[in-house]
Formats: sequence, structure tokens, C-alpha cells
Amino acid sequence: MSAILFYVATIIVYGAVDSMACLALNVQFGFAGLSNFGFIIFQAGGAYVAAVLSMGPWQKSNEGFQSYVLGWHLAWPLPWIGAALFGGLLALPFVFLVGKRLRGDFAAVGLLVSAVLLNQLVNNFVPLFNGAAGISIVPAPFSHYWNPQGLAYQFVYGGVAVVLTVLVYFLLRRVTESPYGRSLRAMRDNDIVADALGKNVRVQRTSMLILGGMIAGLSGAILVGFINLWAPGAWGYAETIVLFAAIIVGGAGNHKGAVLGALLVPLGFEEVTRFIPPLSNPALVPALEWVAIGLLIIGFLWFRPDGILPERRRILSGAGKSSLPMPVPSSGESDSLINLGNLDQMDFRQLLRLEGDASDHGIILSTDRLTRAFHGVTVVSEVSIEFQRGRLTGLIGPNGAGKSTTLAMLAGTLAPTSGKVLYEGRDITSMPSNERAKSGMIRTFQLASEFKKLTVLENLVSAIPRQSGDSFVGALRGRRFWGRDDAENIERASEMLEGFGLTQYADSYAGGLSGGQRRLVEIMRALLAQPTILLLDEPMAGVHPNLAHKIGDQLTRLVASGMTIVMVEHELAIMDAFCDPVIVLAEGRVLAQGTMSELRAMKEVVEAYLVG
Amino acid sequence: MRFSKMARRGGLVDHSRKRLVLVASVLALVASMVTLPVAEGTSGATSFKGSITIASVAPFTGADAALGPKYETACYAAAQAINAAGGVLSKQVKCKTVDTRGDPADAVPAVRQMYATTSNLVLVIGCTSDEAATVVPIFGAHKTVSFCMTGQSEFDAVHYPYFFRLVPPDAADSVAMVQIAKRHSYKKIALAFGNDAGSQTFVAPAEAAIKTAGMTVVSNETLDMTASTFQTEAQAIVQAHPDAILMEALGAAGVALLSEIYQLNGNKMIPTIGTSAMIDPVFFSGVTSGPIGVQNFIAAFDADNQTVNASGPAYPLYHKLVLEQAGKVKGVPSFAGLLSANGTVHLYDGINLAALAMDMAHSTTGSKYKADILKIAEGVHGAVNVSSYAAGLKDLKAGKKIHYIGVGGSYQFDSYQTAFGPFEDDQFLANGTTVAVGGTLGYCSLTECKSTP
Amino acid sequence: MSVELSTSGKVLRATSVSAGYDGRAIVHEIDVEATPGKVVSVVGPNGSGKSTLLKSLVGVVPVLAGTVTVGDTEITNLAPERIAMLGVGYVPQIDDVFPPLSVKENLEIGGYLLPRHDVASQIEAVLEFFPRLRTMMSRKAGKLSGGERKMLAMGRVLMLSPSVLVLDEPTANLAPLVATQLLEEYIRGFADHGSTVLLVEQRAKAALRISDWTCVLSGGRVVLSGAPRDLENNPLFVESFLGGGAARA
Amino acid sequence: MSVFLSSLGFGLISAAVLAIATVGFTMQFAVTNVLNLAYGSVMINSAFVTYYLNYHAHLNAWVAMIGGVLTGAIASYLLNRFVFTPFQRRNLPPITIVIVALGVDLCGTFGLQAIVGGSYFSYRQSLGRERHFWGMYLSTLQLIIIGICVVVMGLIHWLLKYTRLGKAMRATSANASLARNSGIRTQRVISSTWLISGALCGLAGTVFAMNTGVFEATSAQLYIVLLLAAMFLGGPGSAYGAMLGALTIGVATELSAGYFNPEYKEVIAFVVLLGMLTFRPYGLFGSEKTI
Repeated sequence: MSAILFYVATIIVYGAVDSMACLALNVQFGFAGLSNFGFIIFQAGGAYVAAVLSMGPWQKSNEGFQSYVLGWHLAWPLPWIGAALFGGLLALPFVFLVGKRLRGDFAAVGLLVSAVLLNQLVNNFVPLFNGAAGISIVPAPFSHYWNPQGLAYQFVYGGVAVVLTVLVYFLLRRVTESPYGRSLRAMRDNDIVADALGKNVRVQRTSMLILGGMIAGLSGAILVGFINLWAPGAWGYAETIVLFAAIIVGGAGNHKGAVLGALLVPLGFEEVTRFIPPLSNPALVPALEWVAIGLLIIGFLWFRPDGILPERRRILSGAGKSSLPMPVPSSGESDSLINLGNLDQMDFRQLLRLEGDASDHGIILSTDRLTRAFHGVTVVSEVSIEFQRGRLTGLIGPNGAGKSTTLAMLAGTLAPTSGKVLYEGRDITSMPSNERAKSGMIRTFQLASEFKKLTVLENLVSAIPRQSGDSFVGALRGRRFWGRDDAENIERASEMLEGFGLTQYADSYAGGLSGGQRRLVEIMRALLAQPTILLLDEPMAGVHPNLAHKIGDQLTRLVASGMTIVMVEHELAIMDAFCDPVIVLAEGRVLAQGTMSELRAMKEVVEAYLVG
Repeated sequence: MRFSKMARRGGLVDHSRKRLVLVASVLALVASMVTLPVAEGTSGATSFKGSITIASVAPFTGADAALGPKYETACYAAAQAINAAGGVLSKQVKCKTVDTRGDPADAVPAVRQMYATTSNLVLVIGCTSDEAATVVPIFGAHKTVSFCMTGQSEFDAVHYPYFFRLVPPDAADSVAMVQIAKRHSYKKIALAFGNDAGSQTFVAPAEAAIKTAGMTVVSNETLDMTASTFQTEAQAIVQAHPDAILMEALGAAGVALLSEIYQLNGNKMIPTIGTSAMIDPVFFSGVTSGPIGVQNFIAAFDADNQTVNASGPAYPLYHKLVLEQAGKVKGVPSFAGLLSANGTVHLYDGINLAALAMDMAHSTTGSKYKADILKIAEGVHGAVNVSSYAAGLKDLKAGKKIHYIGVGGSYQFDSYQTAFGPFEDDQFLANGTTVAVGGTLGYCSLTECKSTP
Repeated sequence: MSVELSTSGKVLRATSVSAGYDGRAIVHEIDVEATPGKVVSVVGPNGSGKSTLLKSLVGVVPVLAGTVTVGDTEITNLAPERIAMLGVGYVPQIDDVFPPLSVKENLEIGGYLLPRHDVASQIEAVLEFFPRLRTMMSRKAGKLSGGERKMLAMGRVLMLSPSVLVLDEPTANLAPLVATQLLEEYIRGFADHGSTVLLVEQRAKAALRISDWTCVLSGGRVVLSGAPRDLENNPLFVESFLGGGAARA
Repeated sequence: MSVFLSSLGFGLISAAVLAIATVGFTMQFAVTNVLNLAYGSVMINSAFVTYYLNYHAHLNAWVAMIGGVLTGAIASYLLNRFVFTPFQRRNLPPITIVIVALGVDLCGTFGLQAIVGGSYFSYRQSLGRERHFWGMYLSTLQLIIIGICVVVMGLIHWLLKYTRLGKAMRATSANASLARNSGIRTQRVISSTWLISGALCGLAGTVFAMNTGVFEATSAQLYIVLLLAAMFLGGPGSAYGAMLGALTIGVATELSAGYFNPEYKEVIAFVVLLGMLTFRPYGLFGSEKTI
């Protein structure tokens, strides 16, 4: 009987270690969209540090039969804390792989290769890690007071492991179910747009790499303290694939899914196959186990890509969790019927916290000989323009005039080849886009840019700046810290949604909306980012003219409330009513500026459009 | 289209039921696999009062997959003889395998599960260097006697009461290899050892012994066991023009290295001295089915081994029993090749020792019979020599004290319960069996070989 | 001019075509007919759906409603390669050549469907039409200038002696002089040699000059169509580009 | 100098095997944009088929090799047809396809292990006489492998530059949509590419195993890393880049083994790969994707 209990205790510890690892990997992969194929390195690194910190100085202990560094003989829990810290530290060198906008699969390959590389180094570099033999006789925590092979100890150990796993679970939940978690998921769905809304994508990725690394390190420490041995053979890169399989099976983006996956795949699979008697050749069962993991990955990705417990749709609206049927989206045709609700009654100044004097029309943004070339072809050439505060400036021009390129350079999503961008007289040419967004320059995109697996309301709330819960520390401080603020933000976003007449879609995934609705979501989201300057890239593209006019009317009201808007648009028919002034670009240069009717009278403008 | 799919997913009732079914079916699968009948051992003709189990805890898969079957063979062979003699205390001996996959972390739950599912476990054999560090403390905690096949030096220094070792520490093995080289008057020695846990421990003692013997190390290559070719290493060895190579690299790596050396040396073997672990039918068949071929290989390959008393009284039965296991144990290309493999020889002796100790102590409990292992192995005053389980049982029943002289001779244990006898120089024959040449090498300690222990 | 290039054109007819991505129409109920020996141009402001219309005709964008025929054959929603085999040559606005391939290889790919022994003579014929390409046969297409590149793109399509030429803004990003030459000399030339030419053009006035018939697209619908001479003087024409007045869609 | 020359010799043979493998791998990436991490498992399965035909069906080694090549071709074709193409149709991000490929790799590698067991296999035939060329040591077999490599590279060059199919492959890689508008049935071209690259994969697996002399089901599992290094060095998707990358990586690893330490010889490949990913993810020769 006690043998079964020992087995149970072992299973508990292994289950806790695997769960912890899956939780951490899931936060990286399922929430932040980081494909960390080198995850196992962090676990191994933490385990090593925990081992050597708890061991005595080299030479004296163990008769010197193994070599290692840092024999500091620290008491529990210091080695475990050290493991977690080291796991986090180990993340830093990898920031270069995930920080850049490297193709997702290329970055993953880089991390995979790092895992293989480090394993090979460790296997062969004896002085630091004792080579492939690894470190044995690692003291178990409290082994001086308690027999580590006793049943009580084993269960206490398992208990501690489970408690820590539960703590990790709640810690991660606290992070992911906060405004910060929303930002993480937004980054996962579309990092370029998240960046343009003021999220520092690089910092977010780095934080998650570090957080995941710390948890991985801790889980490694728990394992090494239990089996009292650290050997590189236990941390092959294939183990990472098993963890990925677990998350895919359990459900990426769902903490419970990660735990379920951990219990089913790394733990369940291995333990169950152990019961199968060896068949014709001894390698058969373990080999089939790997085959099964491969098939699980492929099968789940094909038949159930969201896993057993899919990511939860977060209901933010007051509708609660009632099983409100999700409204069927309108088709493209019915976009014309979208009614912008009671928008006209809304006070934008109050809702959007607009400040400053709405009648001040000074220069807020200007460019100085802005130039951009792609592969030697100059697309924008020495463009010097000025934008007035509280005006809706149109940027028009025939195809290839360089309108979108100019807008992208204003927003900082594209760096100019030469020239300057000045914001309130300040040179911001080298300011990254997310900082420009924070200082009030918000852009929208020509192509669909909603965060697909965020609800409409989440899409809107995610854009609101200076949320108290939208930082790692803020998230950790808990709902008590950010809850009231978040409720207000949700309230504001709901008001906006109501204004645009889309309340019924509040809790629908934004990815499922019609083209026109998605456009509206994007505009609402941009507005909630509280722009001083709103840079709109063809907001009316693909929008039914009726709706376009309704949007245009609201843009004029916004400008009247003190907002500055720059709008690239090709649908000139609607420019008359809303834009003043309009700047015409052609072949990368400024051609003319004026009201639409003035421009229409200019021969060169007509020529530019109807070139012959 | 996309949206309607999502809408369906949003339907809460339908959805959670589906999920429930999914979870339930996965759990059912797990449960059904757990309850699969566990096949064990073979039933004999004699009627027994219950059974006892001996477990081979060893890698059956992974890089060191060749090790497990050697031990499993020893278990089946010994169990067959013991059961034929009526079993231990009228209990039938069964053999069980526990695959550690050569991974120390995997070994822990494997062993825990073994305890949970084996109610009458009396002895563990195997526990190689791959997993000994994590599993030996568990055996100790369960007070299970274990005969482990590890030369790891930590077991030269740390005392585990239930841990027995019938193989030499790697250091002594190294000294014996150097002794063979000395006999052949080799002066320039190349070393080639795998980077795995089991092989690297040979290097330092071998270097020390080579220095003591007045020879020189001309090349020292560590082989990355995951690499597929070793041309650079082979070239470095060939260019150093050694008189002999001392090596241990199990699995494909050793075969690849020897083939490449052979080829770079103008299709000529450089004399090679392996460790006792290289006496292994998988290695033999691997290397001889390659370009070197049988004749070239056996002419130039020696391995140190603990003396197998092939002319002794225990050998004929052992010989017969091992060959009879053909077909029962998977993964062994030639059972004749196991006859002198120390994993088979010494564990066969170890099982006999343990079984006789159980008879002597009238108990299958480790804590009760453990002390009797030492008595039977070392022989007390007035003990009669026995060389099989049947003979020993008969003498015990007649009230005599016994001294077991096994296939590996008589065993004398040191304070860490390690026992190993004199070494010999083994060479392969064309059929994959080995033969000792040139008489004993003597008893090798961690520094030298002497004619007496 | 070589005989091989001047084939007898076929009628390309789009009847009430709606097309777009993901089941959402971008162009609605378009009727266009291009006939042999004529240039039919489609003009209109940015984003009016001109390119989408062309793409739907050549099988790149799904046709959601309506039919497309070439001669007597219906080609609605056929695979692009099938449509190419039926004699429709399509030059997209961008990505119109294979940059890593040499000029010669681009032409050979253009003649992929030709019998092997006809390729060389057909290249000769194309080179007679675009003699400038002759000097740069081994240069990579990615290294050509804009005008050269466009000539190559059209030369590539001419390799199959198409009965219908579908050209998407061939003059985009070209210097005005080059653009004019391309339109007046070559594109008009194709029609004069009997080909059917359907042209989408940003340079509306230039397009009118060489066209026999012109449709003005706005907001995915045909808002005006007629003979160029009539359109030029129609105030709605300018309005459809620059807005204002009654030209709202 | 002798270290240099002998390492260079080993480098050439490593590079020969690597080049055959990398060219196939990079062609798959070029036409389908798939990083087929299951490549190693197809290699080793093909190697095993060759071995089986040679040893158990007693076919001549070179005839058996054809069996291996066919295995690689058919397996790769089926993989593309029934795994990668269906997944790609769903417009999944490339990372998902990579994870799928890893799953396939597990199935392929361990499926083979389940069938043939965990043990290793050695080639019986003699590697032939050792030959000495200006300080390089190469066996007859290795010379043959280098010869095969040169011939194959020549054939690939001929295929890509002078055949209709090859040009269609390059066109499809450069711009699949335009290729279709030119009348090319790109699905057929893609299938042909997988057949040809699969054949290269099968050939690479076979010569890999023959050169090593000893192999097991998991032998090629980490070989993919060298492949990736060679591919990224030359520029992903470029056949000529792959040849150059393979030559560089093959020679560099063996030189580092000769001069530095053979245990770490692959480290240089890893470092090259990480460096390329960080600084020039589209290779040393520009950014245009091209076979």
C-alpha cells in the first residue's frame, strides 16, 4: 500500500512540475504568441542552479568526483529562488530572437537550435556542468531534518510542489486576466497594430520570456530537489515538443487547458505506457509513444486546433455570462444599414478626455523634406507639409502618390530615409511608433487590423491609454488595484460602442464581424486611444457610402471638439464635406493644397488624376 | 461561414458537453491502458506457494538499450535454475523488466511504479550508471537489495546499505585495460571514450595508470555520442600513431569510430583495448558487420574483463541456461556473446547469492537476508563450496554452511559492498564468444593490478 | 510587325459580374464587353474596384455572380492557368514579372504552353515588338527599369499570342513619356493588329485617347460608360474622380 | 597544414552529403514556404529502405539506393499532398506548419524505430581503399559520394536553368500567382518539386548512412540543424545558396573539429545559424526568394 502512496507522491510531484512548465509555456505561446521552442533550456538552467546552490563547495563534498561551480550550500528556499532568478536571467540573451520582427517560424527555429546547442555544450563541457554525467547526490531540501525517502516527506514535497503550482496558476491568471493580459493577447493577434496603439511589444515579449523562464526555472528546481540529480540527458529538445503537444491538446490560451494537457500528455502518456508490457522489441512501446505524441499534435491541430479546453471568450459587457446567442453578423451588403446609434448625442470631449482649446489652429505636426525609398525607388520625395491643430486634413493623390507611406512615417511605423517629422515643434523622427502612440499620435491601418480573438469590447478597451492594470506590475497588484479603473474603461468603451450602435456585438470576437463593422471597431479603438492626432489610413475603404458619410460626419464633430485628424482617402467624393484642407500628393511630392473645390479647379490636380 | 462556426462554438450547452465527452474518452483510454493485464515470467511445472519477483531496472531503450537485455537474460537464466530446484522458500521466481530509458529523471517514476505494482519484489538488478544515482536511494528506502552494474565513483565513496556491486569501479576497469596494454608492450596509447555518464569516468584513472606504467597518452578523444561520424577524432588518433587505443563507446558511436579508424589507417585495425562493457553481442555484431569484418576485428581487439571461471563447476549450467534463453529475451543478437558479458555473468551469480541468502535467512525480506549474502559470498569457516543454487539449497537444508563459488568465482566485498575478482584479457572468437588469453591480469585496485587481492 | 502576334481576337464578355473576397463583393453587377481590334478601358478613382474586376475575369478573385465568357467559352471561375490556356493574357499591376529569372527565362515562362520548338521563334517575334529587350536578355528581370519591366511583362504575355489581353494599370509608376509611348504605341498597336484589349488605367485621359470604349468605375459599380469622346466632355467624368457636384455614387 | 588538408577532406565529404540534403530542403521551402522539419525522418527512412533492399533483399547497393531515393520522393510527395497542403489551405501561420512538421518528424522517426527496433545497423560493404590526395584522406566510397554530389548538383543546375519544369519551379517560387496566369499548373509543379526534392532527401539519407557506416532510427534527428544552418547561410529558398551554404558549413565544422575540438564541431554551425537569423534572415545574398 505504501508503495502505491510513494508512486502517487511521485506522480504528484511530476504532475506539478509538468503543469508548472505547461502553464509557463502557455503564457508565452498561448497568450503572448511567443513560440519558445527552447523552453526546456530554462527548466534545465533553473534546475542546475538549484542543484549547485544547495550543494556544498566543490572538492569537500562528494569527494570531488564531479565538477561544478557555485557550491554555496544554501538553505531552502534560497536555491529555488536562485533557480527562478536564473531562469529569468537566461531569457535575456534570447530577447534578440523574439524582439525583432522575425518571421515567427524563423524565431522558433532559432530557439530550437539554441536548445540543441546548449545541450551539446553542456554535454561536453565538463568543468561547469560535469558533462553528460551531470550532478548527482544533490541534497534534498530539509534532508538534514527529515528523511527524504520517507512517505511523509514525499507527500509534503508533493504538497509544496502542488501549492507552488497553484500559486503559479493564480499568479499567471492574475497577469493574463488583467488589462495587461489583454494587451498580451492583442500583441499575439497582431503585433504591429498593438505597437501602433502604444503597447511596447518588445518589452511585453521580454517580460513574458522572463516570467516564463522564471517559472520554468522553478519547476526545474522542484524536479531536481526531488530526484536529487541533474543530468543534461533529461532535458533534450524533444521535451519541449512534448510540452507543446500538451498545450495544443489541452488548449492554448487557457490555463486549465495547460494543466489538463500537462496531466494528459507528459504525465499521463508516460505513466500509462509504463504499464504496457514490453512487446516484441523493447523499443516498440516508447517509440509508439513518440509516434502517438506526433499524431496528437497533427490530429489536434487538424480536428480541434483550440484544444480540449479552448481559450475562453471574455465577456466584459454587463450581459454577464448568460447564453446570449451571438448575433449573426451582417453581410457586406447590409453595412449600408448600420446605424451609428445615438452618436450625435455623445460628448466626445468628455468621452475622449479631449483637452485644449478647440479653436486653436496652430501647427501641431509637420514634416521637413521627408523622403522614403524602397530598394532604390523613391516613393516619397522631400515632402514638407504642415498639419493644423483641430483640423481634418485630407491626404489625397492618385495611386502610388506616396500617401500611405507618408502616413506610416508620421506614425513611426516606417522610418524615413531622410527628412524630419516634427510634433509640436519637437523632432520625433527617431521616436518609436509605440511612444508616438503614447504621446497621442494614433494611426489606423488600411488592411483589417482587429485583434481577431479579442471580443469587440476587448478590442476597444485594449486601446485606452494609461490603464492602471496595463503593466506587469499593475497586473500583479490585482483587481483591487485596477478593477475600478477597468470598470470605468469598459464603461467608456461600452458607451462608445453604443454610440456606434454596435452594442449587440460587444462580446463577439472581432474576427467574425463584417468588413464595415470591423472598420468601425478600428475607428472606435483608435478614438479610445485618446489621440491628439488621429492618422486614418483609408478608413472608408470597402465601407458602404452611406456608412462612410455617417463616419465622416462624426469625424467633423471630433475635429470640432479639438482633435486633429489626418486622413488618407481615395474616395474623394466625401472629402468636400469633411476635409479642410486637403493636400494632394503625386509621385511622391506635394502637388497642391486647398479645399476640395479649390483643388478641383486646379488644372494640375485634375491632370494628376486624369493624367494623359 | 467563419462566423457561424464561431457561433456554434459559443453555444454553451452543446459545447461543454462535447468537451466533457472528450475529457471522458481520454480518461477512459488512460484507464483502459492502466488495467491492461501485465504479463510476467513463465510458469513452471512444479507447484509453488506464491511467487517472488526480481526486477531488471535498466535501459531497454535509448542509447544504452543493449544493457537491459543482458541483465534480463541473467534473471531468466537464474530463475529457471532456481525454479527447477523448487524455487526460493517454495516460491516461484519471476522476472520483470523496468525500462528507465537511460534517463535518470524518467527512472524515478518508473521505479516508483514498479513498487506500486509489484507486491513481492525481493531483488533489483541492473541499475546502470545511467540511472543509479536517482534509483539507488529509492531502493535503499524500500530496503530492497540491489545488485547494480555501475562503475560510478560516487558509489566508491558513499555508503548505501542495500546496494551491492559485483562489478569493479570504473577506475579498476581502467587499470586493467592499461595492464593489458603493458603486457603487449605498447608504449603510445590513444584514449577514445564516449561523453556519456558511464564512459567518462574511465579517463582520469586510465591516464594516471598509463603514467604509472611508463607509457604515454598520444591522443585523448572524447566522443559526442549524438554525433554521426567521428572522422576528425579517428584522424587525430591515426595521426598520433598509437600502439593501441583504449576505448569505451557503446552504441553506434563505437562502431562508427572503429570503422573510420580502420579506413583512415589504410584498412588496418589499430590494436584496441575495450572495457568490460564492450564485451557485448550488439557491439560485436555491429562492428563485424561493418567494413572491418570479423577476422580483422578479432585479431586486434582485446577487452579487460573480470575472470569468468569457464573451467569452474558453475560454468556448464550457466552456459546451458544462457543459451536456453534464446527467443525469450528480445534485443540480443547472440546469446553465446553474453556468456562472458559481465552483466550476465555477475548478475546470474548475484541472483543465486541472493536466493541462497533468502533460503538461509528463511525470509525474502531484504533487511533479513542482506547480511547472509556476504556470508555466502565470502564463505565462513567450515563452509562447503557450492556452485549452483540447487547444490546450495541442498546443503542449506542439510544444515551446512555454504560458500558460493559462481561463474565469476568467489566474491569478496569491501566496505561499500563492492566485490570484484581478478581481471583477465578477453578476446572475441569469430562466433562472438570470448576467450581469455594469457592468464590472469591479477586483482586490479584503483591504481594497480596485483596477483593477490 | 510579326505575324505570330497578331492573332484574331475573341470577344471577352462579362455579364453582370459581382466579385470579391471571402464572399463579400467589391465590384457589383458589372457588364463589360471587349471586342477584337478594340481597346476597352476601365478607369476610375483609387479603390473603385478596377483591379478586382480584372482579377475576377482572369480567375484570381472569385466571381460571386454573373458570367464571364471568351468567345463562346464560359470561363467564370476557371483556374487561372485554364483561363491562360484559353487565350487570355493577363498583366497584373505589380508583381508582373519573375524578378529572379532572366528576361529570356521570363519570356520562356510566358511561352510555357507553346510547343517546345515554337518558343524560340515566338521570342523572336516578341523581340521584334519590343526590340529594347533584345539587349538585356540575360539580365534578371528584377534589375530592369520600370518601363523595361513593363515591356517584359507584356512581352511575356504576348508569348502565347493571346486573343484577349487584360492589362492592369500598365503605366503605373512609369515616367510620363514612357507611359504615353507604352499606351499609344504598344497597347493601341495590339488592338490594331486584331487583339482584344481590356485595359485598366489610372491615367484616365491617356486611356481615353487610345480607347474605343471606356467604362468609369466608382464604388465598385459602373457609373459611366461610352465612347471616349462623349465621356471627355461629360462633367460627371471628372466628378467621378474628384467628387463634387452630383457625381456621388 | 596537414590538419588543414585532412580536415578539408572531411569537410568536403560532409559538405557533399549536406549539399544534397540542403538543396532538397531549400527547394521545398522555395515552392511551398514550408520549413519541413520532418525532412530528417524522411532521410533516415529512405536510408533504411536502401539498407533493407541491400541486406535483406540482396540487391546490389546501387540498385538499392534507387529504392531509397524513390522512398524519399514518394514519402515527401505524400507528406506535401496529405499534410502540408491541407494545413496550408487553412491559412495558418507558418509557426503552426512548423509544429505540424515536428509532429510528422516524431511519427516518421519513431515509426521507423517501432518497426526496426532501437538498435543500430552497419553497412557491411567495404568503404574501399583509402586514398591519399594532397593530405586528404578519402575512401573510394567517399569519392563516389562526392562524385554523386557533383553530378546531382550539376543535374539540379541543369534542371533549374535549362528545363521547362525547372524554370516553372523557379517561376512558381518567385510568384505563384503570376505563374498560374502564365498557364503553369502550379499544383503539378509543386508536386514535382516535392518528388524531386524528396528524391534528393532520399539520396541524402542513403549517402548519409553509407558514409557513416552505422545508423539508427534517430541518427538524422539533429542533422536538420546543420541543414537549417546551411540553408540560412545561403538564403532560404535558394538552391545555389544551399550548395554554397552546405560547402561552407561542411568545411567549417570539420576545420573547427580539426583545429579546435571535435566535440564542439557543430557549435560553429549553430552559431552561424543564430547569427544569420539575427542579422540576415534572408541569407547573405539579398532578400529575393528564389530557388
